[in-house]
Amino acid sequence: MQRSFSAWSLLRRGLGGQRGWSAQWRSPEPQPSYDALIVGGGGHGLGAAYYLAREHGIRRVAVLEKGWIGGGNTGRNTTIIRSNYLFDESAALYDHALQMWSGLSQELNYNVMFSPRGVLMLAHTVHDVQVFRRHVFANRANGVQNEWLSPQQAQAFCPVLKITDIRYPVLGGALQRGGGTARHDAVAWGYARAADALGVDIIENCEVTGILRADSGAVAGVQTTRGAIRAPKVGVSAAGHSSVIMDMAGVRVPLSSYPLQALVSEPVKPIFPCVVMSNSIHAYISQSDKGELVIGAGTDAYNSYTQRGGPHITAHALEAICELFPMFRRLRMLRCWGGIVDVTPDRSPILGKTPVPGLYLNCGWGTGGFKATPGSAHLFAWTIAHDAPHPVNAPFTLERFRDGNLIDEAAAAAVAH
Amino acid sequence: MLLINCPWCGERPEPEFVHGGQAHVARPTDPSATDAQQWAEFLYLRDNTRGVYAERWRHSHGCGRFFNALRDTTTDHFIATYKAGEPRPAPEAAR
Amino acid sequence: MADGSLQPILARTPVRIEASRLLRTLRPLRRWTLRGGPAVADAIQAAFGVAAPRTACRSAVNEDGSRAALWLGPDEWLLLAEDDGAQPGDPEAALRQVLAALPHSLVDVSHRQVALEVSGSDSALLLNSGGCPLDLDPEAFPVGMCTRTVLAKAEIILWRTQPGTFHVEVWRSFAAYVSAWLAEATRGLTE
Amino acid sequence: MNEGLRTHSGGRIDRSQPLRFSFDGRSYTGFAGDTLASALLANGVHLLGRSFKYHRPRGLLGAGVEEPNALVTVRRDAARITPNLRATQVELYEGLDACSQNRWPSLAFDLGAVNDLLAPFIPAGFYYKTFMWPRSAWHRLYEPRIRASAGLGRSPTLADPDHYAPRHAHCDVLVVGAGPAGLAAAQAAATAGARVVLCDEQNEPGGSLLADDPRHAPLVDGQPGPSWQAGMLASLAAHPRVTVLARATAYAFFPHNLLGINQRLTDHLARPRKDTPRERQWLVRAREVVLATGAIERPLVFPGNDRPGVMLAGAARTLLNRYGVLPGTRAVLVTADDSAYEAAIELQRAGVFVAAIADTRAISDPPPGVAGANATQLWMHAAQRAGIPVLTHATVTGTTGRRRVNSVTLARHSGLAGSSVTHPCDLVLMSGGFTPSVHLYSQSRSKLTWSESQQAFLPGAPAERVRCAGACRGVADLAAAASDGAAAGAAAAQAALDPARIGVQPRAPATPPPPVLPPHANHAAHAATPQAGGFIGALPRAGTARGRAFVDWQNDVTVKDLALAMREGFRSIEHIKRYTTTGMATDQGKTSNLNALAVVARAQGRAIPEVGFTTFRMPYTPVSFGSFAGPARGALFDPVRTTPMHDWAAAQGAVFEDVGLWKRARYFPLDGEDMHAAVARECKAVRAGCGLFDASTLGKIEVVGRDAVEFMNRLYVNNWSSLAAGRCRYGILLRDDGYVYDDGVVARMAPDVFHVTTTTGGAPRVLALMEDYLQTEWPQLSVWLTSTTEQWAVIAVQGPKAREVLAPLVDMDLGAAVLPHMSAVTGSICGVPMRLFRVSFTGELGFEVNVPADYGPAVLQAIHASGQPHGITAYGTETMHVLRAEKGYVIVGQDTDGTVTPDDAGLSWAIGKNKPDFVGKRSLSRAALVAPHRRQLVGLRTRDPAVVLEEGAQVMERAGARPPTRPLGHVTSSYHSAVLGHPIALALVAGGRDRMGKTLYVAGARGDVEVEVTGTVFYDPTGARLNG
Repeated sequence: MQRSFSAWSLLRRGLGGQRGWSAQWRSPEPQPSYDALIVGGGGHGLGAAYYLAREHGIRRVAVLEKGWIGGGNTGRNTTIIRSNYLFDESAALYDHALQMWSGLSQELNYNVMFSPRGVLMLAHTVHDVQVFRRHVFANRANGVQNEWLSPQQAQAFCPVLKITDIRYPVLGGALQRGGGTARHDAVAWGYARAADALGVDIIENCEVTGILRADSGAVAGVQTTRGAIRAPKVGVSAAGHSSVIMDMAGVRVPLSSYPLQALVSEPVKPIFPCVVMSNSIHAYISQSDKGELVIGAGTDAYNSYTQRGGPHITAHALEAICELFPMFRRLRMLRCWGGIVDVTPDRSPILGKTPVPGLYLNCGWGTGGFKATPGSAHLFAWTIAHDAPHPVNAPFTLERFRDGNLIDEAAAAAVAH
Repeated sequence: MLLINCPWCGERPEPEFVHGGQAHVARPTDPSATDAQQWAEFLYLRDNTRGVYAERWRHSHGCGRFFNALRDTTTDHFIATYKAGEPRPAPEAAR
Repeated sequence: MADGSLQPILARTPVRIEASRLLRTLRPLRRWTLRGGPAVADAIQAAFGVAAPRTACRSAVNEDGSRAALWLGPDEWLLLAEDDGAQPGDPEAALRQVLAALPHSLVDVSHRQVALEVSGSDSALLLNSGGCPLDLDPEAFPVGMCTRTVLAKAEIILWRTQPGTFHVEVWRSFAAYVSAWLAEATRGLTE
Repeated sequence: MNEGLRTHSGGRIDRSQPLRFSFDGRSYTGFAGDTLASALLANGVHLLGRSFKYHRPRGLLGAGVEEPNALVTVRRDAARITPNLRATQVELYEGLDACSQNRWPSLAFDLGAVNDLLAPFIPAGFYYKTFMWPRSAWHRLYEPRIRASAGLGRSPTLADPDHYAPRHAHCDVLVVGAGPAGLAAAQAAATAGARVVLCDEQNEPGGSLLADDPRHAPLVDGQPGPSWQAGMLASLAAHPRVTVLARATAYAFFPHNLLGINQRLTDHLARPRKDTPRERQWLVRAREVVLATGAIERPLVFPGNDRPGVMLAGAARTLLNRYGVLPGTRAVLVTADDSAYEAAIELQRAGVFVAAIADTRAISDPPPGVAGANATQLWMHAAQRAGIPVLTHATVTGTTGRRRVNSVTLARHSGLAGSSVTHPCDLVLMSGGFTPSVHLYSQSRSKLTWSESQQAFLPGAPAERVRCAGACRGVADLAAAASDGAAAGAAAAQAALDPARIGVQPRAPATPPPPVLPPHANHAAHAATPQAGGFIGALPRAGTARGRAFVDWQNDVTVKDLALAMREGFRSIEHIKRYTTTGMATDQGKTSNLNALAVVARAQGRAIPEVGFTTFRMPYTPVSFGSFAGPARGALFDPVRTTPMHDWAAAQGAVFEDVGLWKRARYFPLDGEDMHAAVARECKAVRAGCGLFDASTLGKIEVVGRDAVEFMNRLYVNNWSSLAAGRCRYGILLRDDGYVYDDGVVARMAPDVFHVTTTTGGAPRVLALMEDYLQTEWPQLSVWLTSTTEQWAVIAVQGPKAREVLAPLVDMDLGAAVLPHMSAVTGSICGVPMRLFRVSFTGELGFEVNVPADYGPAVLQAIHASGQPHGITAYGTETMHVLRAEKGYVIVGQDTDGTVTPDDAGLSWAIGKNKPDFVGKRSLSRAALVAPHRRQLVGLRTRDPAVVLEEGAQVMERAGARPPTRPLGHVTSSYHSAVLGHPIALALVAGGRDRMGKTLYVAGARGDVEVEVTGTVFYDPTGARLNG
């Protein structure tokens, strides 16, 4: 029986030297069989296991993680959360997640520190203005919060922002006030603890080495470094390594894995009140609760599994940050790290069934998967439980590439003329 | 910032190059003869190899030539680079 | 057509450059991009006074230094000629004549780019401090070597004409940027 | 200055050069050669900072890069404020102004210290367990308070005026670290003829030699350290191909032997020269790398180990010998390693009373005399001879003192509990041994291996062309490190200069690991074998004793925090690190990581290498953002591309917009005009008389060769075979996915020459796409591509009077009979060679004059002069947009995006019907691309002529729909047409062409706007004006 987290429990256990706490999740040996397996112990996978147990009554579930949970992209991103996407399909998908973020701490009894500080996306050209205003209008029609700010309003919202006398002056911005950030590790741990409490086995240091198939061709389980584990349903939620896992099932997936870098500054007292993104000049910045400026850099041009990128990518990100926020030039980079992001041809995720019965796939979130975590997990659990996609993720099939029903947000922001 | 051995110009830093995706993916000679699946595979499906990967680079800010490379995606070390049109070398031979 | 009112205006408006130590603008040149197989490389000798080099990243210069051919790619050369103010079409007509029988492309790009010169004992240091990532040690980049490369976010053609002298070709709209970078790079160059 | 705290002589400070400085507003004096830390200690200031979480008072722990406590903000002026600097690395200069951080109202009295009292209730990870109710309280109530108490120094708020310089460099051998091993390596490599770069993070080379007492310096190569060092430096200076960089930290090992080095040029100067950059960012590509990065002394983990006055033994030695500072008056040394004895003896010699040495090791009493004693026993002997009692098998059970330690309690290990002794003192020295600095080696992805004998992670198999030398690979003894360095330098030079070698990259698989040198004992100057030294983790009884034993000083992580994390089920060291934040402070765990690892290992009953280590990430030490950004700001952030006629437009008062890298004239306001007024005037002028437009930014590609027409047929949707030389055609380029990629007019100048134009932003990518197909799909085609974008200045002359304006200037007949719409000729204008296209993007009679770029301004002015009688008017992109919209001409990227097919945009007519293939053709028959209800480009007319639609607004089937709704499409272009006298708009609408004349609704900011669906051509639908 897990003990509930609260100020009271902290206080009470504080009097006892904080000795009364038990493990937040168990470390069980894998059982020979389960009702469902999730491959990949990131936020998406742990969350899917939680919702399978919590909403669909499927509790004999194991999450198989080749390293330590939350050690992939969950722990390597800049934690930006927003849902102001252009297309109806993506707006619905990301807004499904955004709605869940606001109550996630209470749902999990784990403070994931969701902080709706507002996400401000800057427009620097007339074309940017057209694209972002189109977003604002489309979001309004979809019931997704997003508003247009003049340059002065943008500066009022983020006072350290420089809007003039820069190479690309700020011509305005799209603001989603309900967007923000959350604490990435807490999301993984919170889902792990809550799923564990419902009976889910979280098995770390367990790498999947093969997919077991029944005579019918359907999935029968997985082969792992800790032995075979059987299950009629297997959900793959392995981000940058999805291609490797799907290759084991003989399913080719249109994914490329790229290095994505992020970095933080040394901590400073509060200076940055919100999240600012500039897609045009590639600046992504917020400030963590600890005081570090959290900055996203771009992906490298080539696919790689090395979890590191080139210095020119980092330099490019910091050029943009220093151009918009020239007072930060004297701050110092404390840590820089790389993740492996899996990118589809239309940069939208694949979330649904595969040609192999019983095998489900959740991948292709590219650089933006963290924001979708609760929604993605919730929909993936639904899809696994019902053997059919939820209406929100129904458009995000593998087949859309064959038929041409791409959901290409980046193409819709095409720059020309 | 990788160091890439252009078959024409020698080792040059990565900013002179543009990555061109997977190598040896030929455009169907008669696209109208392909079915939807085959055409979609040509358009979108690329290997995402964890290990030795054959890829295209273009020395855009150099000699302008496309060429191919074998690179280990787990280390980013190049095993070989070779001119477009040449066959993919055996990894052992390339060493 | 009113011939009487036709007033030839040959004044060229030069590209603005940020002058700095070690950097100067060269006089306007005539330029052609020559494309084609190995045969065109040799064929131009008769018309241009110098054959196009077949060795990668190397240049050839005629005797009085007024004409040069720079290898830029296996089927691409940049031909440079002093603009002597004589018949403007002269070298081009001669080139077209000797190339007529060969598959090729000869495109006048005289105005596409401008030439800067970086010279002085610290010229290589300046380029390496100004966004050029190449090894400019004389062993790695000897006199006569030429190549397209990058200088910060601009593309340039870099050609070492003397141990301490580099001829830099840059597209005209990038010239202000390149020269400003090189001016900035003089700050504390040898500190 | 408190004279009593300085030695009388010695050290590397210049006592003839006193420097005034201030700390927290109080003035002090130090000497040239001091660091801020040494100068403060010399002034008796030991309280230097507050910890991150509990705001505990902290003094100096280290003397260099590893210092976790003494973080300060240095201020030069209102804009030049740098927070979070380590006082141990701030070189003193006249007038230095520093202040402490993370305290309020003052360092001595900090209200934040209340957190220390609450410590029992706010253990590691406490914030995950609370602050959840009510729901919005986290964001509104708790988070702002947590944020306010977190953070260290304050960010500057004014733009940094300093400059930062980049530099690319190459060498045969890069040596990192100029200690004994690095100096020897560089000298050996240089002697072998290699091009060498030697960098060191300190202000002068020497490394560990700088901390030696020159009067008792150990021998290297038979010479005293200082003279050996001088010899090395002289030798390096004599080699012309050696570059020695001081104050230069190699902070990152990037792939393919590229190292990032941050060099600080001015921070140590009182008055930097104005044109000197503050820092220089080196990117050095080395054929071979030698890492001689040394080792960092490890603190011991015992209760109360964080009080000011508790410091590393090596730090005390550095303070004494390098800076001439006595770090205390009464000291106790706690050590697990031989090296610290030297510090105690030296301090004692300098006048510090050393009350005791507590050695954590069980050491048998030294035999009488020297014979047969091991090195440890010799050290004990020396200490005792100096009058210092040595307690072996010792541990520390606690310290006291608030703002400075005033006692330490020593005890025997558990078996002899109770026999504790409390020593009054103001200085506790500690040494847990040394941790080799393998950060860069690990960053290179080279392997680390655990050495049981050395109790350290040492370099294993290399993943790049890199080798290690000296203390960073466990060769700690001075003379041995120097000879190790020399061997590494020579080997690196040999490998770099091997004529058979190609390039920098390692061949795969990686070269085998170099043989590990015998442990340092075999090289030791002392004949005797030292007793195994070093202690990792919490000292015995540290976890149980009263008081907190700190593992990570800056982030306030204690042994109990680590235990809590493990109790809560965190097993992976990465999890424990993240849950407790150990090793995540600005010192990057330099003093804490290994101790944390050992605490975890011991608790889990595993060996240290089984627990593993956390990843080493760049940077080794924090690096300023400015040095990464370098000069890239303003006009150097991205190139500002301007056309040849830019200055003319600027002189005319043009307002410019950014389009890609280009500046384009958007409109030309007259006095008092806003954009709308200017655009209305410009539009009318074009339609009534003549307009002048700079179209130079459009991309231009010369496609030349026998197969040029075949190439164009394969690439563009159009049929080019039917285009005669001297004629133009509107071309459309798709990608193979079937969506519109680019468009532009293409002129066939000769049978084998096409002059292709592209959009402004599309020029580079269209050329790249063309090269891709040409080189890799159709290499057999005899055709070549040359960018001529910048060769030509392009002046569009548009309007009914365009012919009259141009005619006087050109050498040809412009009549419609010889030069009809969509024709192209070569001729001259004002005596300058010209390509003249009769084309129109306005719907009026129009010409585009192409002249060699340098002639553009002169030709433009001639045309402008010639047009004066006809009211010629310069217009910008905004007017161009309106005029073309009136004609229903699309702008790729505005009326189309990457999801629009030619048919969607109403451009199917352009597709060559009988072509077997072209890029994108196959995709046009994909299911989704032929589905009904695709969004098609239509015109929209507002029923209310006063209402101009907003671009991007969504088109609805019905009015008053409440979200969420599914819009039919969106408005792509919308303008007030001054010429037509009503608004016009283009929109992509689902099934739009079947809705002609129907009423739809556009959701606007002020309600829904009723619109009628129309065709896309609003002006001159028959094209009479165009063909005139």
